Amino acid sequence: MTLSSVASAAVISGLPDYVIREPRGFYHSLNPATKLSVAALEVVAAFVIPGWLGPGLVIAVLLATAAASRTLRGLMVIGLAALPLVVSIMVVNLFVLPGASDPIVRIGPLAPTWSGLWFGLMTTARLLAFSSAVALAYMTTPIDDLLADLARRGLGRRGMFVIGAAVQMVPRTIERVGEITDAQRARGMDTEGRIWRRARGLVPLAAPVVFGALAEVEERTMALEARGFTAPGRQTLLRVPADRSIDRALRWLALAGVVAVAALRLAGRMG
Amino acid sequence: MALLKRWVARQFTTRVIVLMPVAIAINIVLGYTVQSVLKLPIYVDSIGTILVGCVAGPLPGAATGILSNLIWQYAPGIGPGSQIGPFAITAGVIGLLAGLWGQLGLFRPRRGHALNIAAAVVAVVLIGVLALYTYGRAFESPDQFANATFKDPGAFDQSRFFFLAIMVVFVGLVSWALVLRRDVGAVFAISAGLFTGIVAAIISAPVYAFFYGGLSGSGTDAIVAAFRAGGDSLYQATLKQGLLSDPIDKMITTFIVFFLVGNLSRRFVARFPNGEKLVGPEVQPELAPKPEAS
Amino acid sequence: MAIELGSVRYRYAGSASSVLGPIDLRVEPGRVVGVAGANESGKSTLCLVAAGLAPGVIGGRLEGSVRIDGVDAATLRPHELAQRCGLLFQHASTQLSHTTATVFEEVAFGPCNLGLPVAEVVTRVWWALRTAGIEPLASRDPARLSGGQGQLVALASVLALRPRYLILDEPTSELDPAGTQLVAEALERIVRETGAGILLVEHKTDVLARIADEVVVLDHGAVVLSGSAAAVLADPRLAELGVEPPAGVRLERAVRASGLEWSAELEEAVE
Amino acid sequence: MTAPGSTAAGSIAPAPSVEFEGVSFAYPDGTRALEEVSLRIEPGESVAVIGQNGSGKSTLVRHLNGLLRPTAGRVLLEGRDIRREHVAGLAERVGLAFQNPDRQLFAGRVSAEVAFGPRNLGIRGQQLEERVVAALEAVGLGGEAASNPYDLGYSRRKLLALASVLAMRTPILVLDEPTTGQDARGVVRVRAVVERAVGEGRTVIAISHDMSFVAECFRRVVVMRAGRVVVDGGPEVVFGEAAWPELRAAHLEPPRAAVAGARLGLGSTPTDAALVAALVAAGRGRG
Repeated sequence: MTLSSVASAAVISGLPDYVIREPRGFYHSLNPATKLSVAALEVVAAFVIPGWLGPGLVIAVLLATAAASRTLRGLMVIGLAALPLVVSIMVVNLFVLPGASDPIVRIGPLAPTWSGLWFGLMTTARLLAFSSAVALAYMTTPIDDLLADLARRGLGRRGMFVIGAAVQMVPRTIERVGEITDAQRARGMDTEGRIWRRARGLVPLAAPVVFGALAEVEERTMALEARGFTAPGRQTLLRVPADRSIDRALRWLALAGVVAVAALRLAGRMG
Repeated sequence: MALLKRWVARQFTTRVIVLMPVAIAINIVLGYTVQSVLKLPIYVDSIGTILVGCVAGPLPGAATGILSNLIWQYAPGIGPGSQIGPFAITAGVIGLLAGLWGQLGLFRPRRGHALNIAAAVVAVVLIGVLALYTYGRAFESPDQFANATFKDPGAFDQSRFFFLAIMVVFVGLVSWALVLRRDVGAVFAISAGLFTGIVAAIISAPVYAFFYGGLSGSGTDAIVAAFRAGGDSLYQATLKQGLLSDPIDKMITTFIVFFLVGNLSRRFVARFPNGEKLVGPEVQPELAPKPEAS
Repeated sequence: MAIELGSVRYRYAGSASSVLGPIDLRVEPGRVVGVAGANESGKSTLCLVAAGLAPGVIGGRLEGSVRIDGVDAATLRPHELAQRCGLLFQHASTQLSHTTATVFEEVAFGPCNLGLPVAEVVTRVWWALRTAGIEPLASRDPARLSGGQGQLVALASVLALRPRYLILDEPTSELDPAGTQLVAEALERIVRETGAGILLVEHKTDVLARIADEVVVLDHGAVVLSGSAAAVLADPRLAELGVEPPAGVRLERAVRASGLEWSAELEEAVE
Repeated sequence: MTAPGSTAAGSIAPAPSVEFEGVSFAYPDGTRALEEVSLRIEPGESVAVIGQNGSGKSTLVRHLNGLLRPTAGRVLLEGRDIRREHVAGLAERVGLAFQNPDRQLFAGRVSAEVAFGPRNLGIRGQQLEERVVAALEAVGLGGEAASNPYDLGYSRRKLLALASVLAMRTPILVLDEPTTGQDARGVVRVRAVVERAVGEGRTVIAISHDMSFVAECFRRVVVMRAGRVVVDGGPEVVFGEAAWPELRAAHLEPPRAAVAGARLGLGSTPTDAALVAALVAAGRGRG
């Protein structure tokens, strides 16, 4: 199969549209490896460029990309998920930053410091840049596109299976754990009492998850064998994400960016 | 080279490949559920990793740990997924260690023969000395923690205090396991957990310090804050906190895995690469695999 | 041309005694051989042995011979076996790969494993979906199907490897009446249209009465009854062997037991 | 109320009445599973709930012990709204055996598994032991007390899960698909468990797809479709010809005996025994 374009492959093979799942929009249609390279550059830049320039620049770029690819809302959700950590970072650093001695105000024994505030904000900015960069790649790249692309770049079918199945297994496991919780509560497992009573629920909750999964592993192993999983040679890929010249250009740019940032840092010119 | 290839291939059978995604999902889901349903202050987000390590070997264990964190970071379904990725290194080492423990037969049920008891005592002494050394090194700065929390400085040597806290949990778990199962093997498993926890703390601390200013967004941050108030550096405060919570968490996790593996049907365990090391030679013939039901 | 089991005995790894055997059995193309028996009478083991997965994949020791179209099953590797002899279990959820987003890709998983060209994969998938009667489901998410639909997807996934024989281990036991009906219809169609030979383990003797040509009954791993479906299912020893006779047979027996005559009128009413 | 064959540990509290008052339920994702279900079950009744998968049967019974709480309407036990009661407390009165045993078995020994429920209810010592033994005997697993649950086949694991709920001796017993995956012997066991529980004055509510089990073991049958109760009555009503259009709409088939009885013009004969009795009464079928 040619790698030039997804559309031409579809014409040749007669795959239905819902299998091709042509990505919509420019950022979505970039090759998964390209998006990961860009994310890597963003993470490195956020952490390696000192001062506000690094995280500030990266967050600006991320927001612009998210707005263009209509993923701002998703990014907000990710940001909210980090809220407990952000609060903790702000509070702890504000009040107890080792070596800080520039209090903003004194309230009894509490003395929030300016350097604590800046350090907290900086850590928060880097943290948000990091999780948003990864989240953006995730939101614009379906996991099977990523796997198909990795497969083309050498990931074997075992690796593909482990990652692909793990992602789908998470919601199934949540469902399963819910059923187990129901069954044990119906048998009187205490989820509301004192800590040591609740601690007694640990094994009744964890064990059926593991045992049930292992009992299934037998049948799933044989079902995989019965579907030719261990056949020799490489497996056929139904769909391969496009890898255009712009992708290659962007990846080279990202690599150059990482090298440049690291080199500048090492040379100490930005410090 | 061919030997190495065989060693790798032996660990990644189809059965292990099928188990790995399940274990990854268990890592991601179970820890979160324990916190939300039972409201217990522990993570237990490495049950799957340690399980794979001990039934399949070090490489699948490491792979399960690393992939768990990367997948959780990439596709954060529940819990603190969007910050977990950098700890893939720790998770990988935990899996690797679990694989070693499995291959050494530490998760095997053992009866109280004199030899087993002697070996258990040696294991406890070894792990105790190791822990004492680590805590001594990590806490070698003056007693600032005591300054921050206890009015009387010098009343506590904090390294001893923390060492003691860990050992209390250790002894508690071991005796609970011995009462519950009358099985000397638990001593080995929980010792392995303590070792794993110490290693995990040492590896995680710089990651925490670099990425998140030493904080995790959970209740343990209060401990970090207390150390910092005592004058510790970012890294040192994080390490000390880790040395308190990680060993406890990993001891509980290995305890659970030990209990699970002991309760597993021999038939399932025996078909995994590490099977015979877990079932052990002490199994009576009637415990040998029974026919599969229709 | 057939699956032939010649005085087969099998025992699981680590087990001291045989759970199966001696068994002589023949499944010819175009015929449906039903297998009934109490739980733990060796039916599932028989499936694994006939499909060549025991001892190939799960270990254990086999005596006697298992030949598929004259080839000794022990000499075939799992993916070669899969193309001669498809295997289906009772839970649809354990048989799906959980790595795919659509039913189409799920059914394509097997052919892709074999490394077939995309065009060939597409042809096989459509053929398998049509044969299983689930073309309309092709674009659906395999994780969100009813039990009966899921089982048919699993069936299509096995068919896509173009096996000449199918071995089905209680394919309807987890299904409601509507789901059971769907699977039974699909099996009838498969035999009619593809001339496949089927070995069908089934608790629901009503299903066996409907589609099986012959039936064998196992007890403690050995064949204790065999013959035409009608004769075996009407055998008075069935109940004591742990097999519930079909509804019609039970009714006939109840009528006779009360001293009434089983008239043609009654028989017609029960049909 | 002490049932025949029960021991000192075996007295079971009198069953409370059960009442659903206009209960509606929607899952968080918006799926509407119950639509204004009203149902009253008297103490000691045996009720089968039938319907296609997804018709709301499992959702309905999960309201009995508070695992699910109605989005509208009330569930009452003995006239008291259970809204404020904890699941762990309701477990004393309502025992619920789930369909899939692998979602609950956790212990290394069969006996420990069965002891889990009653232990949570505060039963200890001799009493606990007696309950475990009696429950295992009831499902025919008396000889397996020391086995590993996962060394039993699926059907026996299912019987074990049933035993683990029986040992709690709840006045109300709810069974979700108890005969699925059972062979003829297993079905006989399950029937015996149901009949005995009814004999002890317990309320038994079962979800099932097995129509002959439903027709022969239960005195009342509730048919559900799309979250509503569409037919409710004795087996002769529910499986009678007049109700067939409703059954078919719910993708259910009446038992063979009912079909034969209707064809022969014998009225409603949901069980083999009923058909035979009708034949005798009509003087038909004799040579």
